[in-house]
Amino acid sequence: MSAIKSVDNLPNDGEKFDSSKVALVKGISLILGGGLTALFFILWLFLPGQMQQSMAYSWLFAVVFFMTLSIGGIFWTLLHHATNSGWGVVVRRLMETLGSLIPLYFILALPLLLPGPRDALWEWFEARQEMIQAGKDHSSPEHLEAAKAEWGQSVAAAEKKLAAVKAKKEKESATATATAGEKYNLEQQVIAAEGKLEVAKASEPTAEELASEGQLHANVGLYKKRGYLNEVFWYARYVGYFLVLGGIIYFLRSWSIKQDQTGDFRYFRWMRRGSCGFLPLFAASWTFVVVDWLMALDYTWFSTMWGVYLFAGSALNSMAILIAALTWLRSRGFLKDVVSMEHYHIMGKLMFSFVVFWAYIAFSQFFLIWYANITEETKFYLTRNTAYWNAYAIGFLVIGHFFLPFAGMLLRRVKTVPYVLTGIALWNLCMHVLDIYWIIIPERGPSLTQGKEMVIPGAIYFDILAFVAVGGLTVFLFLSRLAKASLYPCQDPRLEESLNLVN
Amino acid sequence: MPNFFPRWTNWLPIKILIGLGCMGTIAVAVLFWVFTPEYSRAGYQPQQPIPFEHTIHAGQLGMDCRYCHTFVEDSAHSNVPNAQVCWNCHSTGKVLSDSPKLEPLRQAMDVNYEGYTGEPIQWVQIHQTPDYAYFNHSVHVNRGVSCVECHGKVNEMEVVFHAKGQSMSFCLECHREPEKALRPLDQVTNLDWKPEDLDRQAFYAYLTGLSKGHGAEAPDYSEEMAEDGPLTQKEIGTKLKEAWSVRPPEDCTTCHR
Amino acid sequence: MKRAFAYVAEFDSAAAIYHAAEQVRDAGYKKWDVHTPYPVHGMDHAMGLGKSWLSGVVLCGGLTGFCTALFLQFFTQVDLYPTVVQGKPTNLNTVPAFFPVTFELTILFSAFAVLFGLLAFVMLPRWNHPLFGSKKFARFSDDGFILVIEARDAKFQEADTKEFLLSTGASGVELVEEEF
Amino acid sequence: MATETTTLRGGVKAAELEGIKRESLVLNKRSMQWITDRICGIVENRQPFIWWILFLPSVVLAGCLMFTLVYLVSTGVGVWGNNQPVAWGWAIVNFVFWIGIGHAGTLISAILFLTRQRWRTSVNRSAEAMTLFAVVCAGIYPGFHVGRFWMVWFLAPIPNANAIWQNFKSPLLWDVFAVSTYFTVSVIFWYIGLIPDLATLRDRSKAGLRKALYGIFALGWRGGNRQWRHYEMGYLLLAALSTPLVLSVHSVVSFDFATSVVPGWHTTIFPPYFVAGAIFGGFAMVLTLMLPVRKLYGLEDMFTGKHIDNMAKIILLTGTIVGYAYIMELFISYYGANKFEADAFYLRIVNGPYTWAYYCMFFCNVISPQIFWFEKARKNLWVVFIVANFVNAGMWFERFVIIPTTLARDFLPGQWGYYSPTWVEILMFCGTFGLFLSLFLLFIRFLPVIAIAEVKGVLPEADPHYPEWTALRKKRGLQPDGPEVETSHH
Repeated sequence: MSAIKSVDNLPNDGEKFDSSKVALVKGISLILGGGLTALFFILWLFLPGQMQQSMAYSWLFAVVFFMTLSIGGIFWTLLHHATNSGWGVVVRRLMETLGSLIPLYFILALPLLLPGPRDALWEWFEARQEMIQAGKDHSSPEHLEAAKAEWGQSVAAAEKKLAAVKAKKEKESATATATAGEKYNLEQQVIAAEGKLEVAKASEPTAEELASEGQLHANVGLYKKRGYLNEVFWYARYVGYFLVLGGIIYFLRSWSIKQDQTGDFRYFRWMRRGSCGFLPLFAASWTFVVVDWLMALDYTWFSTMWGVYLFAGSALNSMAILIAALTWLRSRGFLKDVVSMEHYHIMGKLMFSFVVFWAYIAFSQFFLIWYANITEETKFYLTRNTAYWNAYAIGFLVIGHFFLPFAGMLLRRVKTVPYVLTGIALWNLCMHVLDIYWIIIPERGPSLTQGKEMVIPGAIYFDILAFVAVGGLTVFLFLSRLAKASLYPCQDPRLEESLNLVN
Repeated sequence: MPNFFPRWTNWLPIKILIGLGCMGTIAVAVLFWVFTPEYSRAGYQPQQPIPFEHTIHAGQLGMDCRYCHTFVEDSAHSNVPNAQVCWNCHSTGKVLSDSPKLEPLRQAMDVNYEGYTGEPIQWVQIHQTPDYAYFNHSVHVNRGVSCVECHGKVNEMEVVFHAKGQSMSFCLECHREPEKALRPLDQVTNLDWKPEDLDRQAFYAYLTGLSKGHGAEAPDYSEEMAEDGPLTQKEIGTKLKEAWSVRPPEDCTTCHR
Repeated sequence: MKRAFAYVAEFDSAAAIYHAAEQVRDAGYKKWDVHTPYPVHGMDHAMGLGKSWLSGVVLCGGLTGFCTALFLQFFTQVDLYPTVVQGKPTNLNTVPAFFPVTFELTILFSAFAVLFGLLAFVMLPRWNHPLFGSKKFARFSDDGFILVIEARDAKFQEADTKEFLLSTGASGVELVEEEF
Repeated sequence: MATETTTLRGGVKAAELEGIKRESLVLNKRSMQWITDRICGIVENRQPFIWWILFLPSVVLAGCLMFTLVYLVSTGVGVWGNNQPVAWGWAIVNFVFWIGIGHAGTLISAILFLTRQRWRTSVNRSAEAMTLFAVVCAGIYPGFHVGRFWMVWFLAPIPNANAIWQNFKSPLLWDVFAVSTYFTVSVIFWYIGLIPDLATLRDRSKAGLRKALYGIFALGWRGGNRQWRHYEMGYLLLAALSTPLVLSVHSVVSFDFATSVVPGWHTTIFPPYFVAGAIFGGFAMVLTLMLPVRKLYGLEDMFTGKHIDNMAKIILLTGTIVGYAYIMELFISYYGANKFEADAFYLRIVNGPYTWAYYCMFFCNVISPQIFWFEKARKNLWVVFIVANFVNAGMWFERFVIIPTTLARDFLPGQWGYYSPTWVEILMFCGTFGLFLSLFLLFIRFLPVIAIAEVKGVLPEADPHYPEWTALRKKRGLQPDGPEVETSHH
């Protein structure tokens, strides 16, 4: 154990990120990102219909994958402040920067909002149009007229019945032998008939009622959730997510940078208090992002665990990318003085714990659905059991995403050797790519071919193209943003604590 | 300042460990025995109102089981004979009619006897199937399961006792491997039967006859007939199982209905 | 009969005993120990001790539990008495249903491995020990920081070792004897 | 150097660090000796009068539990009110309630240990003890719920004369394994933690039975670093094992419900939601027990406002997570468009026989902890105590809502019913509280209620680098003992 490290030995304005040292990477990522994005959309314009539709899935996959990393960045920043942690101050700027990429993905997702790709991805838009059409058909003037006629008949029948009962009452209660009980019974019959008439009169069919009836019959599931799954609300939610998630990280990052410049601890308190309040907003937004974008790929399927599942993967892999980024930056000579092996150790432990947490959530979700075996739930896993997806899931998700990294990270030593830990982190990232791929892509074949094919041949090349394009933009923007401020929060009151971290 | 605990206490953990090990072994052995079928009811030998000797009746005299237990082939329940069956031989003036051991019989049957009550003899039931288990005697007896499989060699018992622990595993073992118990139907009540006593030619002729009875084409047993050496239970059982299509069910509802 | 067992040296603080331990380590003593009311952070390093291999024992325990559970479940549910219940198959495909028990037994066996492994590693229970005869030593469970160098150590010499201990900053040194 | 870096680092005034500096875990600069004396004193001195006032009724209640159990076994389980359609009544509600409380202790001490939350030291011992006692209370219920208690050994995988084996595909059997494993591991965890403290009690006892007993259970602990290093590794491993174990146990309990196809029970979020609920209810129970203990035995310097503040925040967090789960359940019952699921929740929240219970639950578990957003509420012990008890009640209601609400309105309207407990169930539930409290009071009486060795380890001077930190602080003109920065806290 060496002597304690004092902040007095660090430069007052922190460590600047000198972009020129990484100019090559930055240039390549810009060219790859910008060029391939352009190429992707040009191809999109010129390719035939089904391939165009399948490219929407490619783009969604790429955007969502990188978005999860950014979401994890926001989460770790929030958690760091909310738990009043000290250990992670030296890497917090990386988390903030990663989180601050979130607007990029909302912008990149904009093309998916266009009706073409939108309807290819989320069938409920088309199904909803059909449902509304069915409602319109059902409430056409002829239908309305017929319904009114029917209604008129039922009212007439009720009136007739009432008259008959009344007549009977008059006749029978007048006889001398009528007992009190019989009279009472007749009275009750009259009251019942009057009630029925009233009900019949009140149920005059209107065009709106007929329309909803038609919609209900056309698609009962979608009709029941029309309050949530409708175009207006869907677009409004998109804006809402963007504002909430973008806003959270905007505030946290700008306060953090202001603290660097002024050294005012007021920002520290703001970040702490703000994070506590932001956490519920964050959780709610991310939950519904994945409900809207991923769960609704099949609008009949549902799982309460879905938000937690996607969150677990995001937090895990954002920690993985932080470890990888840290090692890379250190190999270029940055952050050498502040980050120690203890930080690697703790980040390794967090990554390890989230490997376990992800497995726990993924297994529980699979397990409960597998065990209960209810049709509308099992379809998610049935789709992903067909073709080669079964071997894919067992090989990559069960073994690759859990067992291997779990066994690999059990030893303490592994977590304190940066290059080994980075290797595992990169492995985890690859598995996360495959996880997101597994969530989105198996829907593509059945959706676009009405269940005839599991896989669209050739579409995988566009998946890779989209992935590289979004990845390039991500790396470029990450490096650009990193250069905007010190590489670590140099005026944080917890900096000294973080420097002297001991596990 | 002396030590509070004396030096010998340092050996105590080892000693305790060894002691616990021995006790554990004994406990496991006892428990294992308790949980085995041998323990359950086997050996139960109540005193009967009349000291009826199966050794004499079924052994020396060679009476068939079905002389007394008449329903066994036809009914789910195998009956204990009523006093009339005993009376067939032991009525006044017949076999041992004066024996004091037969007093309960006279009380039940002999109208001239001073102690006559007409009440049936209170035999004590030895083999008892619990209420929650369904057992059908006839289906077993008619498919070549001998009495001896469950009741033991009753013909050698002076006083009948519970010979085998009839636990669930006891039933299951046989249901899983019925070929270990099956024998030709005419030998079901022959408690001394041995597979090697059976003539090879006669057995296969019997099998051929069985198959014919079912209207299907009889399998060709010429190869087996040509073989040498005595028959074994395994061979007899397997062939009978095939011939009768014996497929004992193993699911819970077989017995727990 | 009595003979020298060890020197018991008392220190005032965690910092003091930490530095003393470094010196004893560097002086080349082998049979010595530092007795403190709580585990002092970094003391393993100061004493030159390596990592505890208890984790290896526990890994073995866990693997035993894992295999036991899988054997128990497969043997009874697939081999011995395959019953179709809950609409689940009676073959390898039913394995997700076995995970909970497998997990529990893995943990259970690991925990037993911790308990018994730990007792074996620290050589407890041992109720009688020469050090319990020392009044100075008894303070280790309250607020005493005690450094003990045993007479069995090859470098142990009554006069020199006492002097050495005093030079490391001990506030008091006592010779403890044992009966034999 | 300090003066050169101007106001930012060197010349920070203590006042500016308000809300930023790490608060001390032991107040008033208490020495190690004081800590030993104060904690051991509880065991060594006569108990205060109020201890007896609490203990005697608790024992009487525990006796009631024995009575109801004897009555139950001798008469039959028909003395309970559960029947078709509500076959799982209070027995299972209370089982899940107690097991939930029982989860907290080990979880608290294991997770907080793994995350190096050093404030755990004042809480963990009593939380673990509480865990064991709660699991004992919980274990009673399923044992007797099987109907024929003397056949309960059928749950264990022992070869027997029936040649049948346990159904390893059944959640109820997983429960057996999970709960028994949990109890065993918790006992080991608790006992290993106790060893150094038992040694302290041993060394303080003069002679006689007391010394003999503490001595025997202390196993001859000598506190040598050659022992500590294995001890620390063992403790770490146990914490690492306990954490997923606790998660699994309450997940398995949730599987009892969630693997079924019963509307309102089959929900994929159940496992993490149950676990969060267990932490939630457990912290509440720890606070309920420890706030009076702290006051009664003068432990305020070790069990400080900071501890209570932290625990209140965790209650707020987990309560909100539980709220998230409630709302997700509701959302999916709407979004899933499944008629039965929707009806189950309609019956829960709009118009059903137990709607009142749902609102009790929602208020106690989700609304009431929200007051902990305010620091004032977290500092006011009465508020904390009251909210903790709301949470205790709320967690009971949660289980009640899950079980009878769903069962009373089955798929078949013809067999709908209403369940209410009989006096036997009520008395038995009260009895488990008696048993729980008696055991806890005996624990206070005979064992150190706070982990002595661990509290010593979080004192500033316990760090071998303490002099260096003091020097650095002096250089900055700060008070030498105000740990505004610490070495190993994260």
